[in-house]
Amino acid sequence: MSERLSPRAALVGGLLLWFAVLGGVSAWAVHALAAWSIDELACEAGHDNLAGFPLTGAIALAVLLPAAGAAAALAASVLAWRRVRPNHGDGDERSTGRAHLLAFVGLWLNTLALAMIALGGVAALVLPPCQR
Amino acid sequence: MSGRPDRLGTTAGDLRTATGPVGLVTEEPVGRSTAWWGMTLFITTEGTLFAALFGSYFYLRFQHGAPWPPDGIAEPELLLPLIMTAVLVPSSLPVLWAEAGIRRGRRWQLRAGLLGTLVMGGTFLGLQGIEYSEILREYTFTTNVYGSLFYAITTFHGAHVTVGLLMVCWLLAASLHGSFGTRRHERVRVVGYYWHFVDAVWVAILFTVYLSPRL
Amino acid sequence: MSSSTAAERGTGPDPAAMAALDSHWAAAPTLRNWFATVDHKRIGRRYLVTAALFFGFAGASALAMRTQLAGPEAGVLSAREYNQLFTMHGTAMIFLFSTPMLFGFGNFLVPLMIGTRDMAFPRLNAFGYWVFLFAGLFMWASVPAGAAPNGGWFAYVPLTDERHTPGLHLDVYTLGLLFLGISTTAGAINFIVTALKLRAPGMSLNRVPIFVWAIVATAFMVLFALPVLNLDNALLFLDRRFDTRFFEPERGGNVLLWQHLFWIFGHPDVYIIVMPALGIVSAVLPVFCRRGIVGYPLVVFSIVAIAIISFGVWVHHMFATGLPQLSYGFFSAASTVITIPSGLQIFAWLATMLFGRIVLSVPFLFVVGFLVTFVIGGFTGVMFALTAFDQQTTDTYFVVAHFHYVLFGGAVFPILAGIYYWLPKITGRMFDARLGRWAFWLVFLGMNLTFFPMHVSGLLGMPRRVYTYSGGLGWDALNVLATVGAYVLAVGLLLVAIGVVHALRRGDPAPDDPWGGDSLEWATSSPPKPYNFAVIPRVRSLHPVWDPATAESTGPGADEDRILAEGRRTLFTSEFDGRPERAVEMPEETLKPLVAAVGLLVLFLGLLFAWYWIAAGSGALVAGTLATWLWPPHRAPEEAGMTT
Amino acid sequence: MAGRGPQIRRRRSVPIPRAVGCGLLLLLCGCAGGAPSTLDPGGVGARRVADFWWLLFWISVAVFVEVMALLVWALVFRRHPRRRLDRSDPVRFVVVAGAGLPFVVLLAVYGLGLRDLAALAQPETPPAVTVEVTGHKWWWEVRYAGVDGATANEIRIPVGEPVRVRLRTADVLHSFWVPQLMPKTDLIAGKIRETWLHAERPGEYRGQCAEYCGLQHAHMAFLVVARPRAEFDAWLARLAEPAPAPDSDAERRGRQAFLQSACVACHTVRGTSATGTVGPDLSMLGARWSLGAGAVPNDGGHLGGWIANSQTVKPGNAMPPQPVDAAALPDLIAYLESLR
Repeated sequence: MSERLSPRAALVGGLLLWFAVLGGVSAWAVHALAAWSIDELACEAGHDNLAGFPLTGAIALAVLLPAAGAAAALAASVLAWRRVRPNHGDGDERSTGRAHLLAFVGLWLNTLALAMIALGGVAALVLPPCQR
Repeated sequence: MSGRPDRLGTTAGDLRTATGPVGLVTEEPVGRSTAWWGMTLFITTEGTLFAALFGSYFYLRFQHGAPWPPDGIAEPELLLPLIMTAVLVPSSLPVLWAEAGIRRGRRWQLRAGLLGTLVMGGTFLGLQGIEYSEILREYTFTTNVYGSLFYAITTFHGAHVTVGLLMVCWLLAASLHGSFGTRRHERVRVVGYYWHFVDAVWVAILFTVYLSPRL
Repeated sequence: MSSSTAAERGTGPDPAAMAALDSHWAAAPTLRNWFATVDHKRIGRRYLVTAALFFGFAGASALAMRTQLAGPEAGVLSAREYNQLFTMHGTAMIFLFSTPMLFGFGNFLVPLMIGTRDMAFPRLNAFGYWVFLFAGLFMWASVPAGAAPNGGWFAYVPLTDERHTPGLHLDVYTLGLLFLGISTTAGAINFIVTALKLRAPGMSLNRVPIFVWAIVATAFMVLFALPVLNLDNALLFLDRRFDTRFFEPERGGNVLLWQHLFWIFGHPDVYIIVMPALGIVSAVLPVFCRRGIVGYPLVVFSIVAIAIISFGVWVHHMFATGLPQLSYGFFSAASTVITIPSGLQIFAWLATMLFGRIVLSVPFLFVVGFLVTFVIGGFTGVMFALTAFDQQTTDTYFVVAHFHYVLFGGAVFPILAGIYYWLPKITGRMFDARLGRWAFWLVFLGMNLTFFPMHVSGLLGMPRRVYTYSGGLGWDALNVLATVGAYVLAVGLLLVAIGVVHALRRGDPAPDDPWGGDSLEWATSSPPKPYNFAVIPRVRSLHPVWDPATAESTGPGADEDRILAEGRRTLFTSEFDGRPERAVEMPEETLKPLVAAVGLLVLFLGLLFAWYWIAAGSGALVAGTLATWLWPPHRAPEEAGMTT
Repeated sequence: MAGRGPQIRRRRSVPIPRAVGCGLLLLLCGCAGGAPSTLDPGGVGARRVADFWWLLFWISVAVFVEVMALLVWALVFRRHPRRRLDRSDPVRFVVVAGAGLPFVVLLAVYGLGLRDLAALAQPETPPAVTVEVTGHKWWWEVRYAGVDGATANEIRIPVGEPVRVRLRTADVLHSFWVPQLMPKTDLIAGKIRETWLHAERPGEYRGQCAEYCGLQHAHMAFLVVARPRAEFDAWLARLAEPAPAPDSDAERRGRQAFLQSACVACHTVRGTSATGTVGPDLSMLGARWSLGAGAVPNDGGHLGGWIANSQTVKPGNAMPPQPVDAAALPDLIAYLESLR
C-alpha cells in the first residue's frame, strides 16, 4: 500500500462505503415506515394531529428528513464512485474493482430511494392525510 | 490506536485517508469465522421476529385507542421489572469476562463466568415466575388483546432466556470436558453473542411493555 | 468456446493427492450413508426431486380445479374439496415447490460456482432438507385426511379462526409453515455464509456470478421476511388453540394486523421466488449468446434494489381494505418504482442477445418463453401498483392471470431452463433435444392458453376462489379455453419429466462443459466428484472458465494450499475481496441431522394433535441431538491453546 | 361535471381503438351480453377506472411490441450475425431503454393513478341516500338509513345521483364489488367501511363478494337495481310497509303454514309474528332476482327445493332442511311468492 492506513481510517473508510451503498435505501425504509404508520394509526384513531403536532407536519418531516439522508448517501456514493476507479490504484485491482462495483450499486440505489421518497412527498402534497 | 500526541492532527489525516481511494476499499467486516456469521445472521432473523412482535404491539395498541391497557387493567407495575432488568442486563458481563478469560487460556475464569451468568439468568426466570403469579390473578392471556400481548411477549422472551441458559449450561459442560483454549473458543464467543441479544431484547421489552403505556 | 474436458484443462494434482481426496470425501455407498450424507450435490438433487414431486401434487390439484371450472355449475368437486384444493395448490406452489426448487439449484450450484467443496454448514444443509421433506409430507398428508388448509394461501382472519373454521385445517397450515420455516431459514443462513466465506481465492464481489448474487439476496430477504410470517402464524395458532385475542375485534384484537404481517412477508416472498429464477436466466442466457451479460453492475444493482424495495410495497395487497389514501400513495410509489430494476434486467438480457451470437438450444427456448411471459406479468404488475385500478381488479381472475404470468412465467420457465441447462452437470447425461423442444412448445402454448383468458374473465367481473359460477355471465367460453390450456400445459410438463427420465436411462454421457459456460461448475467433471474440484481454482475475472489465467491455476504446479488433499478440507477466503485466509476441516457423514428433523416432525405432530407431552419430549430429543451435534471435539490442551 | 356529456357519447359509439383493444382481448366487451364487465361501466367510478385501464392497456401494448420486436430481431438476425454491433454501447442502450424511458412513463401513470385515487374518494356531490349493507356468510343484508325495513342481496338505488354505502360484516371478511359501478371495498370485521355508487343509467348491475369468505364464497352475489328517483322513492316507501296480505286461499293457507313453522325463528315478514333476524328478511321475497344470493333463480320450483333442503342447493348455508308437509308446500310457495 502506498498510503499508510491507520485502523481507524480503515474502519471509517469501510463504513463510509457501506453508507454510500445502503444509506439511501435505509432512509427510504425509515420514510416508508414512519409516514405510513403515522398516517394509518393517527387516522384510524380519528386524530388529525400527533400529540398536538399537525399530522401534515409530521408527515412532511417523515418525507424531508429521509430525503436529506438519501441525498447525503447519494453524495457519498458519487464521491466513492469517482475516487475508486478500477485502474486508479495501487495494483490491488480486485479491491478497487469490488469497491467500484459497490459504489456504482449505491449510486443507483440512492437515486431510486430519493425518487421513491419524492413520489411519496408528491402523494402527501396531493392527498389530504386521512381521506379514504 | 492512533498516535496520542497530536490527536487532532491524526483525526483529520485519518478522515482524509478514509475518504480516499485507499480508505474506501477497506474490507469491512472481514476475517470473521463461519460460526460468527452464522450466529450473527441467526440473531438478525430473530431480531426481526422481535421487531415484528413489538410492531404488532404498537399497531394493536394504537388501533385499539385509549384507554391502554383496556378493560380496567392497571398500568404494569414497575418495581419487579426494574429488579429483573437489574439482574438480567448485567448478566452479560460474566459472559464477557469468561470469554476474556479463555482468550488468555484461563479455564477457571471461563467456568466461573458462565456459572455467574447461569445464576443471574435463573434468578431472572424465577422473578418472572413471581411476576406471573401476581398478574395472573388480575388477567390472563385470554382476557383481551392486551393480556395476549403481555403474556406472548414476555413468555416468548422467557423462552429465549431459557434457550440461552441451556446453551450456557452446554458450554459449561463442554468447558469441563476440556475443549477450549486461547485458540479454540469460537463457541464461547457466539453463545455470548446470543446471550447479549437476549439481554438487549429485554431492554426493548422493558420499554415496550412496561414503560410505553405510561407515556 | 468449444467443450473441453477437465483433463484438457490440466485439472489434477498428482495421483497420490487425488487418491487422498477420494478417500476423504467419497462416502461408501451404504444405506446409512444414504441417510447420513452431507454432500451438497446429493442434497441439492434431493431438493430438486422432492420439490418436483410437490409440484406434481399441486399441479394435479390445479387440473382438478380447472376441470371443475370448465363449465358453469359443474359437479366435479364439492365446495369443500375445491376450497381445500385451491388452498393447497397455492400454499404448495409457493412454499413447497418454488422456494425449495430454487434452493435445490442453489444447493447444487453455489459451491460449484464459487469454486469450493461444500456448503459452509454441510450438516445444517442436510438438516434443512430433511425438515423440508417432513414439513411437505406433513402438509400434504392432510389432503387425503380431508383436513387440508382451506382458508386460501393467505388465510385471512377471522375466516381462519377457530369459530369460523373449526378442525385441524388451519392448524396444519400454521404448524406446517412454521415447521417449514426452520428449513428455509437454515438454508438462507447457509447460503449467505457459504457465499461470504468459501469463494475461491480471487473471487471478489465484482467477480461473483449473477446467480450467486441472486441466491444471496434471496437468502437475505428470507431472513427478514420469514420471521414476520412465522410470527403471524404463531399468533394465529395461539388464537385458535389457546384462545388468545390477537385477531378478535370483540376483545380488542385487529384483523388487519394479520394482513399487514402476512404481506410484509408475502410481497418479498414473490421476489424470493422470482429472484433466483432471474438468476438462472442471467446464468443461462449469456452462455447461449456467446458473450458475458451486458451491464453486470446494473444487474447486480437490480438484484439488490429489488431485495430491499420489495419490503416496502406490501400495502398494495391491501388497497381495498380502506386505509387512508395517503398511505396507499406511499406504497403505490414504491410499487411503481420497483419496476425499474426489473426493467433494467429485461433490457440487460435483450442487449445481451442483440449484441451476442445466439444459439437456439432447448434451455434458451425456455428463456425466451420466460421473457415473453414475464414481460406481460410485469405490465399487469405495474397496473396493480396503481390503487384505483387495483381496487377494481384485485381478487378477480385478472390477478390470478397476473401472478401466474409472474410466477409461472418468471419462475417456472427459468426453472425448466435450468433443468435442461444443468441436467448434464447434475446427472452426467445429455437429454434428447427434440423431446425438449416439443415440451417447450406445449408448455409455452398451454401456459398462455390457460392464463391469458383469465385476464379477460377477471375484467369481465369473475372473482377468484369461486368453486363454481353461473352460466350466461360471459365467462363460459373463457373458462373452457383455460381448462383446455391447463391440459396442454400438463402434457408439456409431463414431457419434461419424461425427458429427464429418458436422459437418465438412455442419455449420452455428458461432457464436462457441453454449452461452453463461463462459471466454475463447468470447470469440473460431469457429474462432479464428491470434492468438486481437485484444485480449488484461483479466479482472475468474472468469467473464469473463459479466462485462460483461471484455467491455468488448476493445472500442474498449483499451490499446495489450493489442493488440500490431507483430510476433508476446503479454503476460507475473506468476505468481500476473496483473499485466502485459512484451510478448514469439513464435517463427515452423520445421522444427527436426520434424527433432529425426525424429532421436529414428532414435535409438530404433537402440537397438531395436542399431545403436548409428546411435543415436549421430542423437543428435548431435538435439543439433545443439537447438543451432541455441536459438541466441541476433544482437544489436547496444547492444541486448544492452553499453555498452563 | 364537464366530463358528463362526452362520457355519454363515448358509450354510444365504441371508439375504434377500444374496439381493436376488445378484439385483442378476445372479447366483444360492448356485447359481452350479461357480463358484469368492468369495461362496460354504468357508473362514474367504474368509468374512471375503465378509462384508466384502456390507457394502461395501450401503453402495455406499445412496450410489449417494442420488446417483442427487439426479441424477434435478435432471434432472427443474431443467430448468424454478419456484423458486430460492438461499436454501439450496449450499456447505454440498457440504461436508456430499461430505466430512462420506463421512469418517464411510470411517473406519468403514477400521477394519473393518484388523480383517480383522489377522485374515487368521494362523490362530487354529497349523497342523499345511505344504504347500510351487512355481509353475512353468505348473503347481504340491506337496510336504508332512516327506513325501518330490510331486504337481502338486492340494493335499489336512485339513478343519476351518488349513494353512500356503509359496509360492515357480521362475521368474516367480505368485499363489496359492483364491477360496472365502483371498485371494491373490503368489509373488515370490527370496522365500518364506506364507499359510494353513482349509476349513470337505469339498469341491473350484478355484484359479488370478492374476498374469499369460506365454503359458499361462490354464491354470494347481489344485484344493484338503479331506477329513476321517483320509482326508487316509491320502492323505498314500500320497503317500510308491512308485507302484503294474502289474496287467495292458497296464500292464506301458506301464511298459516309459514307462521307455524320453524321459519319464523330466523326470518322476518313485516306485519306478521315472524320477526327472526338470523336469516334474510322475507317481506319482499317474491320480487327478488334470485335465491341463495345468486345460487338459483327465484321461481316456484327452486323455492320449493330451497325450503325442503337448501343444503343440496347451497351446501353449508345456515338454513337447516325443513320438514314441510308435501301437501302444504305449494301453499307455502304461493304465499312466499306473493310477498312483493
